[in-house]
Amino acid sequence: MKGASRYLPAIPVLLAYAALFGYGLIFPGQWQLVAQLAFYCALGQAFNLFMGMTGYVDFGYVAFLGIGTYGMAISISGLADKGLGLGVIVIGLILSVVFAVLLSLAVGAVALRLRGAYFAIATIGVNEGFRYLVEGARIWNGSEGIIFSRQLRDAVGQEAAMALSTFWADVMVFGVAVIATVLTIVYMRGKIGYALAALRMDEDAAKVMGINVTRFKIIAFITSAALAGALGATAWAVKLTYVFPADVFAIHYTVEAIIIVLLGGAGTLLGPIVGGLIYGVSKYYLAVYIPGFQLLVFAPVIIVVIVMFPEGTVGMIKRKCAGTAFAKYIL
Amino acid sequence: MKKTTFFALNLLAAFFCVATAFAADLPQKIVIGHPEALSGAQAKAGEQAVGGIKAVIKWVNTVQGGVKVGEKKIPLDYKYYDCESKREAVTSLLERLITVDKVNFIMAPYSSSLTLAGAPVAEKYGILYMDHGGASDKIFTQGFKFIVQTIGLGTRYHVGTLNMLKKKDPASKRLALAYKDDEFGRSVMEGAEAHAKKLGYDIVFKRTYPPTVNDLTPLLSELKASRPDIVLGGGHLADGQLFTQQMADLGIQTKAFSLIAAVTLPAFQNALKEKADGVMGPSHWELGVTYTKEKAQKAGQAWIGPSQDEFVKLFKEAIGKDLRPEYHAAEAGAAVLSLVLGIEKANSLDSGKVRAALGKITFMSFYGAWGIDETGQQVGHDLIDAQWQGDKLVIVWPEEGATGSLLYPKPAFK
Amino acid sequence: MILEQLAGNLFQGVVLGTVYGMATMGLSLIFGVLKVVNVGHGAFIMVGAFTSFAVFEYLGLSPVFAVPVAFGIGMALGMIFYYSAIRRLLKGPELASLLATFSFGVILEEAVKQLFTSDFRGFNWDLGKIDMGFTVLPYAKVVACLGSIIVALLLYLWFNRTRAGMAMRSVVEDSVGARVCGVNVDWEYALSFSLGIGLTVASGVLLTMFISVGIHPYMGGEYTLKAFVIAVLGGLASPYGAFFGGLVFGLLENGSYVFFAQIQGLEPFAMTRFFSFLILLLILLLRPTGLLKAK
Amino acid sequence: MSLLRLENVTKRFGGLLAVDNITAEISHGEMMAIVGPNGAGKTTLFNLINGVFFPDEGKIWFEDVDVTRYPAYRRAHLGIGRTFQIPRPFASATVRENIAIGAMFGAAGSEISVDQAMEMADRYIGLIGISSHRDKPAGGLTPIEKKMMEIARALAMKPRLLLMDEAMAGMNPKDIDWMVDFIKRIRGEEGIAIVCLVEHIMRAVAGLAERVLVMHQGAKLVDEPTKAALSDPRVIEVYLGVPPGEADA
Repeated sequence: MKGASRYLPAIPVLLAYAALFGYGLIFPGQWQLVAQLAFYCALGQAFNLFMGMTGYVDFGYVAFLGIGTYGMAISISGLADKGLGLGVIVIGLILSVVFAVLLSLAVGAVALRLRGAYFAIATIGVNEGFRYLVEGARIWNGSEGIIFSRQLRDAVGQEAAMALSTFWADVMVFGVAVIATVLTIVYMRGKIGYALAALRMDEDAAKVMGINVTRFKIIAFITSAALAGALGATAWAVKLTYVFPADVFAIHYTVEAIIIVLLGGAGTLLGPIVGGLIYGVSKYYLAVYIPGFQLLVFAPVIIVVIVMFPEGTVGMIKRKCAGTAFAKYIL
Repeated sequence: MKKTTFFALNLLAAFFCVATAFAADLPQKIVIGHPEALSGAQAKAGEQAVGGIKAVIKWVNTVQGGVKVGEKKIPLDYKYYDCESKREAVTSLLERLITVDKVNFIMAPYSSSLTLAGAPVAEKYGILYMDHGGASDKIFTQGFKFIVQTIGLGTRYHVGTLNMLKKKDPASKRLALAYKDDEFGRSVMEGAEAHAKKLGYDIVFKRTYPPTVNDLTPLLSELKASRPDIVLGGGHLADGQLFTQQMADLGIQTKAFSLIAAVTLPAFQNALKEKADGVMGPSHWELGVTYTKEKAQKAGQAWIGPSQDEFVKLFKEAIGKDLRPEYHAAEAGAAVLSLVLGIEKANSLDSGKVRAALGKITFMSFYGAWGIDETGQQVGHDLIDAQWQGDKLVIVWPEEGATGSLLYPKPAFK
Repeated sequence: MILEQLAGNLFQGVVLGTVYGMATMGLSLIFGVLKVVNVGHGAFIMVGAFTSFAVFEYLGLSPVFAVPVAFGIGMALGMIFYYSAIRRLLKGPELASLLATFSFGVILEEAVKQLFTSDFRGFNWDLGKIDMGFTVLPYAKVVACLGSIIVALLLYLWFNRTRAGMAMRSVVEDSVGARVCGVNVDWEYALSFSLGIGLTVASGVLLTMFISVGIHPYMGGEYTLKAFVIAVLGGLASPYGAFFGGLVFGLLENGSYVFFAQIQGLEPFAMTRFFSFLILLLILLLRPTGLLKAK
Repeated sequence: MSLLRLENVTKRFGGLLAVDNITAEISHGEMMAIVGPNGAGKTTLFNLINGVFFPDEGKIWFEDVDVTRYPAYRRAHLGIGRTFQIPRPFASATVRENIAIGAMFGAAGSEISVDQAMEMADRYIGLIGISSHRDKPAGGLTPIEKKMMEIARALAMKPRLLLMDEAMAGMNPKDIDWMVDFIKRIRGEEGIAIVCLVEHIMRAVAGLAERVLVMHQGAKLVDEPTKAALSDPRVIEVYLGVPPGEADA
């Protein structure tokens, strides 16, 4: 595993994204499905970067998407009449990431001192608390949220706004997914990857080995949060052009992220995209063929999967491929 | 050069229009697509809406023999998926309906949030997007071209109620407002507050409560202390029931008490029994409203659709349960009826043409009057006010639609 | 005026708090013994609420009779879920058990939706009420409150006076030691999981005595979140701590309302929620062992 | 200048006095044994030295730097390495990765790249003689192999003070002899000061250590050159009069 060869596992993942992207372009009318899948994959990829590598379950993860959504919403609704054109999107993205990072610093300072279930519950607390602060103190219009289709149109024009919401937002989601993938493998193959692996397995021993666990945890936490912020800004703000706190701080998105990562294989590079595709596609066709019953079918399946294949799909493939030529492409 | 290409393009465009126009007259059926919420938070309303739509479609196909386009009567067809009350699902299912299932028109999912989620995609494909459950006024300030609303505006829910109470008892001026803290609840509160000020009420209490509330005691104790004559509020279903029960628990007696959404549903009275007595609520439609062909003719309105009893019968068949249709069902059904008239007036299946036609028509059905302004917002439909008297839901306002007189002051909680 | 409101709220807070406490004991018991956080907690409360509704509506019996029924249903569900999945996940990462319990919750919600539709149910169990000047208290709430206290006491006795209870405590203290002393740890896990679920479902019934309306398949989520806060107040791993935590929570939520109501431009109700989660974080930071135990 | 200096170090757990006012010094390259019956507070003392716990009272100096409040990882950077009584390998990582982690984050960590760390790992794997297990997950090793792996991992940290907790417990005489001269060799080559924790003063230790600190109920009983310590009556008393010669495990 020397030099460039250690980055080979990124190839299958990036190819998969390319294939998904191409499929969306070639087959008319499949784009929104592709967009939804890309969202799930990106969500998993970003979530896995922290949760998969450290083993810490951030149940309040959705808060970072939420605040990212607000970042973009504020930029578009606030700067629409400044004649910045597409500039509002750029500013929005920056704002989203900054918001997410700031929030993650605050959360990290508090929650990362805790472990296991205490960490999970603390992060839930952060998400819910933040949401009620927004509603209770009437921040950003409180529960009325911000609806900004109009402002987006004013800012960039009718056609561009349409294209942004129905195509370019999704392209940006792909972008987030790819960045997340690259960062993941760079981390995994770098010192930080070994540090995180060590603290995941035995945090106290890791400290004794000279690993500044807090520092590495924070780095992974912030990276993951920043990606979430960008994801919120694109998949929720630019695409849907409105934001209500009750929607963007909804805990079921965290749960979806967990499901995706677990289906694919926590702490693996390939896992989130595999999990995201399995999850998205099956949800979609269940909704199409048995509307109203899909959850009743889906939930038991999840349980079966986590009982039968605790290491996830990719974990399994990894074991199967160990020692074969493919091994060096799977991580 | 420029001019010629422009001209050529126009020709081309024109040609395609003609072509599509011809093509559009041919299909064997007109398909209405619907990414409705059948599980998750909005499941109840979604179930009702699907039932209402199926019922009306059945009526159109059997009684009217389809929708008249040109010389041909084309039957309606209905294709729906479950978006799980999730925004991501709305966009992808919506596009599937348009591109894979090639539906002609779309019904929006229930709730303002989900309706907004689908709007950009509907606009992109330029397909008519019938809003049956998105009451937010803001939807119509965004400049969407293809949204047509059937449910009324949030801001108008309690306007009629206040007019009625003002007429009944001008002396009682102490008004308390307590609504659910979400986009819809707040828009109702704004409307009520503005109108109350106009009528000279003094607002002695104004609060909201979180959507997922399970104990209102603190808020209600504060409300009690403000000694209101009238309490207006509410938001959705569970909180409405809770509101009423805890009003009773704390023995808060008022002359009038009206909640949005929850009250007019049968579940409300089933849950609260005698505690529901005298509680009232505004609604777009209730079982027992007396909108008939005759009334329509008197009012000089076009009439379409099943009578109320026919609708109830068709609804129960469609849904396969002995479930009573509620206003969610009626709204969705009425939306389909408006679509039928729109198509027939436009004499085309082209969304743009139908949208234009809908802007010109007004009509009456079992659901009541229907008419939209240029933004697509519903302005023709008036809300009614209904009050529980014993185990009967009596419509007390507007007077011309009333089935009984207002029980005032409201009987005390036992 | 304000003091009267405060008094009223605090009083109501205590009454509600006992029920909240009771509704959280199951969560804490399960975490204490198995170190599993039951993310589906609220769904089990929902099952209890529907049990209560069914017993009252269809059998015409007082909800009081629903308590044992609900407890039985809960025990059964607990056993099924434990042996079908939880048991196999104890070794794995907590992620797995978190997701499993969540999925159980979803299964219950969807199943109940198929049985009772997604309509909002409720019943009217009126026993009259006492007016104590600064607030009014319906007898139904008194029953709910007493019921919670009784259940809590029974659990206490079971833990401290019966062999089975002591065996389970020994597992909480130190599962290896217990195994050495010939305690069948696996069975103790199964028992405490189903006991925890039983308590939770039963608490759903008590909650319907407190608030007998707004019963629907998706009502649980809010209770799950509240339960987390309460459990942490009580130290997460201790059922009695949870009961105590419930009282504190009731007081905090109702008490802080009056305070926030004095501040212009705030929505006091939402702020009480914010406040309770703020407390959650402070406790986790400063006293992760909960308010009762020393650090 | 001494390498490590403990000044009146005390640690309580609730009522229990685990380490009772201990003062001691270790100089560069020295070889010391800390001896005491189970529960004498040996491991707690180790945890205080490498920063798993902080003392309630007293000070800890490492090369005249006051490290009393330094977290474990910073002490590791200064050059304190450690093995555990019950080995704690990073179970699902390979032996090679385990040792590489030591190299990456230990005293020399800051200037070592991942590739270099891997090379170092291979060197120590060779030294300790577990090359055949190089790419196995460490969790799968036998207890003895785990101990070996931990020593390699600790050495890869390039420590100047190596704390070995019961390094030879449960080994057969042959392994013990190998271990003893391995330790001697390492110490010679790398000039590391080594502190061994042992329950009984085995012949091996007697041959290895230059100085013995005997702990009893958290307190320092004796701190003398090995010979003197072994003949000290108080020590013999602690071991219920068992003559040290026959006290082999």
